[in-house]
Parts: sequence; structure tokens; C-alpha cells
Amino acid sequence: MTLPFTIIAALTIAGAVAAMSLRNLVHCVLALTLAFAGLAGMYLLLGAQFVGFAQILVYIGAIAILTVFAILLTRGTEPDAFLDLPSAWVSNSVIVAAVFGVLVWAVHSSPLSRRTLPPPPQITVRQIGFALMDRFVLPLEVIGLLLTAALIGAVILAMHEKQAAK
Amino acid sequence: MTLAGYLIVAALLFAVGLAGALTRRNAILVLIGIELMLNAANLNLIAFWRYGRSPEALTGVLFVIFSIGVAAAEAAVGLAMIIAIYRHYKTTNLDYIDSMKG
Amino acid sequence: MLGEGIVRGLAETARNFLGSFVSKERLTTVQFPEERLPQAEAARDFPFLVYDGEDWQAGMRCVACQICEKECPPKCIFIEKSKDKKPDALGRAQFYPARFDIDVSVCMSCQICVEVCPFEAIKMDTAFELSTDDRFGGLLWDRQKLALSDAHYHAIHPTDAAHTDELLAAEKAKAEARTKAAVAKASPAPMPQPPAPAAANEP
Amino acid sequence: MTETIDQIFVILKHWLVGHVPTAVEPIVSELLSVVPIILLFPLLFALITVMERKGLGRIQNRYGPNRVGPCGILQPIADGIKTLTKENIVPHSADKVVHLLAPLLLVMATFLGYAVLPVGRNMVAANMDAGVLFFFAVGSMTELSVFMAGWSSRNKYSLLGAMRAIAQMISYEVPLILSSVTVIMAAGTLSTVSIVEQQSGYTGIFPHWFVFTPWGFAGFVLFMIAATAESNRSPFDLPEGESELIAGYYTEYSGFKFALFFLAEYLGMMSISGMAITLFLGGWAAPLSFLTWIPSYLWFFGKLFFFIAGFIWIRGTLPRLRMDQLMNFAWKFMLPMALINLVTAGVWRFMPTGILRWLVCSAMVVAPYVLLGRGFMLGKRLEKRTYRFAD
Repeated sequence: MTLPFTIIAALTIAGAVAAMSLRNLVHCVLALTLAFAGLAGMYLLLGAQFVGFAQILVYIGAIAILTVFAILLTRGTEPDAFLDLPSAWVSNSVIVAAVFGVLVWAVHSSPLSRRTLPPPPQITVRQIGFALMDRFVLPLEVIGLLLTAALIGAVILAMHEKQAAK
Repeated sequence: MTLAGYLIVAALLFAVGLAGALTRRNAILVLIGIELMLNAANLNLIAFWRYGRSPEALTGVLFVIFSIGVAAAEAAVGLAMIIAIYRHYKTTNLDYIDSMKG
Repeated sequence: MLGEGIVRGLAETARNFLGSFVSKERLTTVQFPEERLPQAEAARDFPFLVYDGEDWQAGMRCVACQICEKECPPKCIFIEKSKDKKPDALGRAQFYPARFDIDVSVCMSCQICVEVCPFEAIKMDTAFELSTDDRFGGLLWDRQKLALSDAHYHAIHPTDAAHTDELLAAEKAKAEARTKAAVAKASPAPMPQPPAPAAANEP
Repeated sequence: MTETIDQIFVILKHWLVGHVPTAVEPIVSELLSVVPIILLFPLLFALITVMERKGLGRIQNRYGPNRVGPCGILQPIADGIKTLTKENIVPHSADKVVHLLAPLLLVMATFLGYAVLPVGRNMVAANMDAGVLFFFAVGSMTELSVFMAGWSSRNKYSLLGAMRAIAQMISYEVPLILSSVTVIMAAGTLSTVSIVEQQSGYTGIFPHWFVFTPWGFAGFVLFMIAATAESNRSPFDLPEGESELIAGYYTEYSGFKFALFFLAEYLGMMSISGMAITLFLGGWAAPLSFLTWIPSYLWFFGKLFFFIAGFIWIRGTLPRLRMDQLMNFAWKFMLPMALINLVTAGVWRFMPTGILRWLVCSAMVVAPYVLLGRGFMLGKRLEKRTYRFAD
């Protein structure tokens, strides 16, 4: 375990845990941005600069802000946002523990996971751009279409009631 | 530094996201939990790309880029839906949004 | 055309910017403590007590009639009448204020005390840099601080002071005429009290 | 000789790094890149505040500050002492931790942007492959800190100001990035250093700056408008409109934290100006080929000064926009123009060099400008305003 990895991993996990356990919804989102920033740091550690910056731009710059807006537009009705059924708590813990156990078991039993870090590949943004326009041009177009559809869909969903009221 | 470290972090992140999505009753927080799980998957992809045999193929990186794009679309539509539901039910607590229970 | 107005506005401000360096009359700012604008003649701030002559105690016009104290809307004037009398400008024996205090932190500069004063004894000053570090005593002015000479009054409100002088001169002439008439009549009996207070008590 | 003066700071840094043990060499090298940025730009901020106050004064036919020091040049020191000695007031019901973190995060995010700005030949703190993307990524972090500041104050003016600021920043981030994408397309790289190098050639005595092309000029204008909005400068300063929102999201800040917000605003203005210089005005390159003997960093800071003066001039001229005008302008004018400009840049790339290329691309920029401008002004009555009661 190297020191930067340990720090970033601890920050990410702490952010994620705080995001899922704090009472105040806005605090949850702020903790979530910490987790996102930690993930971006991990991408940078892994040498994926472009993805790291895209993560900051999209997740911190857009999704966190969007979530905050949604919270401010919808808050104030629920006294306690936690599940209040004890039986559900038990079943949830079992499910989560099982999933985590299976994942850890898979990681540990695989010979792949003991592989050490290979020398960093020479990846430039230029190569990513060429790959996007060459091998992955169809997924890129589909993503473009999806984003447009999502944009229009989100606007229609959010505007619907207002139109009806008029 | 082995691949296992990143995979364990991703697994932890996934478990935390799953626990949140299952336990929290606020729709926005459930969405946040799903986002976290998606991010855990992204981390796995990048880690496998970096430790893989041919990182020059860039498959992992591009997959993550597309996944981030999908996540952005998902968040936009999901939050718009939550706001639309909130207008209707005046709550974002998933336990009270049950008119399609049948 | 979009953006036309912006360009015109930018030209205007550029003209102002450059013009302020070449022509001094554009800059209307007065560098206050060094330069001062002349005060308007009608400027007024807080009241002061006018005295004639050199000695402020001897020449004090105020007769402690306490009209201003009663009329003052914020009740910032405090007067104590003297036990003895002293001669006023016309030589008549009058009461004088043993104590005359104005709390300028309460005063609202309404000038009502000046309007009601029958003796032209209280006028409005124009001094305005009055800040003090003594919060309690420093803004309660006693009669010595309030007393300012007639010359000062002439200096700050020349027109007003000339008018006041006319009134006082007329008063004096009237009083002298009455004295003369009294002497001419040579009646030993004292005059009955006249209704108007300004028309003078019998000497 | 000119070469030495041009590279003096680089040589100095290498000389200093050569004198430390090898173990700490990378750290010292990084420190020597970072510390000048952290020292220099706040100093520039101090100079800009006094320049702005004096400039605005002159525009309004006043003197501006002229008491502290010769011609008021020491005014920033007096201001600094004043803000530092002021009481740090935190509202009783405020979220104390978030309230504290917001200005720190804001200043940190704005400082990070300087890492990729080449302030001179070989003078960049981090020559990243995805430099422009990095710049915009850390720029988008400021929105979060603005939200933190507005929300944690527990003040409705702060929250409204923060919401306005975020809406404005998100709206103008789209044309900002789209207009810089034209440059990225033309240069074929995201690295700021390479972008500057691509513009450093000369035809005759004129430089190959991207601003001297139709799409580059349009992109530059769009970028600067969006940059003004992004840095919350007048006429887009309605998130902090003093008369409506009593300073918006930093209403509840005082003393040093307020100074940090102020610092971050000016740092943001400078960094985005620096990015505009890098993208469109050739970075540290001299504007005419026979002026290359002047050191490159002087050119960069000269251009920066020019931009700051422009910002001050704009602030002294234009009134504040209304919220709906702001949004309409972003989505109905800036965004279509940026998209059309993107297409124009593509056309420019693939047409053969010549007069025809100039004509076609100019037409492609000017025609939408005129048409969109017409559409934008449509239905607006712009006659002389009359007042019912005042006359």
C-alpha cells in the first residue's frame, strides 16, 4: 500500500459512508463530492488523466450541483429518511454483507488481483480522441443521442406540471 | 501496489452504495447510492485497464467515459422524475410513493 | 444591431476617463479637509447664544424667559433662572440664565427656539465638525460654550443678522422714545405693565 | 542575451534545484513553481483593486482613493489591515464547518487553475496533456463552494444569491467551453503549452493568433462574455447584486473569510483572462515579429493587464442585467452562436487557404450574429424611456 493510495482510498470511503449515513441531505451531497473527488484522484493515480478530469467536471461540476438543486426543491417533508422496519434492516444487512463477501472472495481467489503495477502506458488525449472517432464512433453517437434525449426528457418531466397548470 | 487494493476499494464503495440505496428512504439518496455503485464499477474498469495486458487499446478508459456520460443522463432524468413525483405527492420518501403497488 | 449601444456606452465612459485627466472642471470632488466648499448662508446646525460687546456674561442677550425651553420639541434645553438681575443692552435690569445647557446629541436643529425667542438671543450656528470622544459631557454644552459674539453671528448669517439688528434698533428707538416721553410727562407714578413682553419692563 | 533574460526564471529555478539533495529535488522543483504563483497573483490582486477603484473613479469623474501613500497606491495595504483586523462573525444558526470550508475551497479551486497557464516560455507549473480540461474541471468546482457558502449561511439572501450564481455559472459554462473547443479543434491538442506554441509563428510581421480568424474572433468574443459571467463581474454580477441581494452568497461573511471571497473573485477573473490569452491571443507570444526581444512573461502580463483594464472598463459602463435577460442571452444567443462557430471552425479547417475561406467563414459568423441579434431585439421597445411621475 503506497501512501497516496491509502489517503485517497480512506477519503473516498469516508466520503461515501458519510454520504449514505448523514441526516442532513445537503451534508450527504457534500460528502458525496468528497467521494467523487477521491475517485478522480484514484483515476489520476492510475494514469487516466482525461477520465479523472472528466470525473471532476461531470460529477462535481454537474451531478452534485444538480442533486443539491433537487434537494432544495423537494425538501422539508420527511422527518427521518431512514428505513424504520427492523426486519428490513436485517435483510438489507444480510444482502450487503453477502454482496461484499462475494466480491472480496472473488478478488482474493483470482490470480489476476496479485498482479503488480505495469509501467505506465503512454496515453495521450490525442489517442483517446482518435479512438473515439475511429473504433468507438458508434457508441459516441449513441451517447450523444442519449444525452440529447435525456436533456429533452428531463426538461419535459420537470416542466410538465407547470404546463398543465397553465 | 497490487490490483487487489483498487478492487477492494471498489467493492467497499459498491457495498456502501448498495447499503445506502437499500436503507435510505429518500429518493434522492437512493439515486446517490446508485451513483456510488456506478462509480465503483468505473473504478474497477479503470483499474483493470491499467493492470491489463494492452492498455494502448484504451477500451477501459473509453468505457468509463461513456459510463460517465450515461451517468450524467441518468442523474438528469432521475432528478427530474423525483421533482415531478415530489410535485405530485409532496414527498420524496419512497415508502409513501406506492400507488402502483397493485 | 446588437451591441451598438454597448460600444456607444464604452465610448462615453472612455471620454469621461480621459477627460478627467485633462480637464479639472470635470472632477467635482472637493478634497475635504484641505479644501472646503463655502457654506450656504442659510446653513444651520445647533443653536448658540448671542452676546453683545466683549464680555460674554455682561453682554448676554438671553433673559432666561424659558420660552425656548418650553417650545423645544426634543426637550434638549435646560435653563435655570438667576436670582439677581443684571442690566441688558438697553440698560434695563433683567434676569440672566444662571445655567443654560443644550444637549446637542438630542437637538434636532429644528430652529424653533430661534423662532420663538423674543429677545433675538438664540441663533443657529453653522459649525459642523463637532465629534468628541467624551460621549456624556462632551455633547452637553453649557452657557459658556454656547455664548458666541454678535460679530460671529454677523459673519455666518450676514443677511439675517442685519435684519435682527434692524429689529433691535427699532426696539431700542421705541424704548428710548418711551423713556423720553416718560421724562417729558414727568409723571412720578410707574407705568402700567404693557401687554407685550418685548415692549420692555419699566426701568 | 535576450534569451537569458527571457529564460531567467527558468534558469534560476534549475540552478536552485541543482543545489538541493536529490531526494527532495522533485518537491523543491514543484515548490519553486507553485510559490511564485501563490505570491505573485495575490500581489496582482492588490494592485488590481486599487487600479479598479481609481479607474472607476475616473470613469465617474471622481479621483478614487488618493490618501494612503503617493496617489493612494498603498490603499490595498490599508484595506488588507482593515479586513484582517475585523471580527470574524459566524451566524448563530450557520453550519459552522461548511461555512468555514466554502471560502477555502473557493480560493483553492481558483488557484488550481493557474497550474496550467503558461505565463512565459517554458514557464508553466504543470504541463498537462489535458490542461484545458483540467482548467475547466477545477473551474466547475467553484460552483460547489459558492453553493456551500450560500447554503451554510442560513440566510435567504445568501441562498438566493448562491442559486443565482450557480444557475448563471452553469448556463455560461456551456458557451465558455464550446467557444474554447474551436481552438482545441484547430490546435488538435488539449495542452495549453502546445496551443501557445501553435500560435507562435508569424506571417510577415503578424502573428498566427487564433483571434485573427473569423471563428477565432467570434470565439474570443463569446469566450470573454462567458468569462465575465463566469467570474461574476459586472454586468453579470447579479448573484452578488448589492442593491438586491446585499452581496449575495457572501452576505454572512466578514473579516478574513470575506477577503478570501474577494481574492477568489479577482483570482478567477485573472485566471480566466489568462486562459483567454492562452487560447486566443497567443499566450506569451509577442504581437509583432520584431518585438520578440521583449521577455515572454512581460508579454503575458501585459496582455493580462489589458484584459483587466477591459473588465474594469466594462464594469464602469454597463448596468446590471436582469435574471431573465441573463438566461435568455445565454441560451438564445450565446449557445447558438457558439455552436455555429464550432461549425465555422470545422469549415475553416477543411477549406483551402485563400480569400474564399475568409469570405465564407466571415459570412458564417456575421450572418447568424445579425440574425440572432435581430431576433433577440425583437419585441423589445427601445425608445427613450419616459417616467410617469418623475417629470
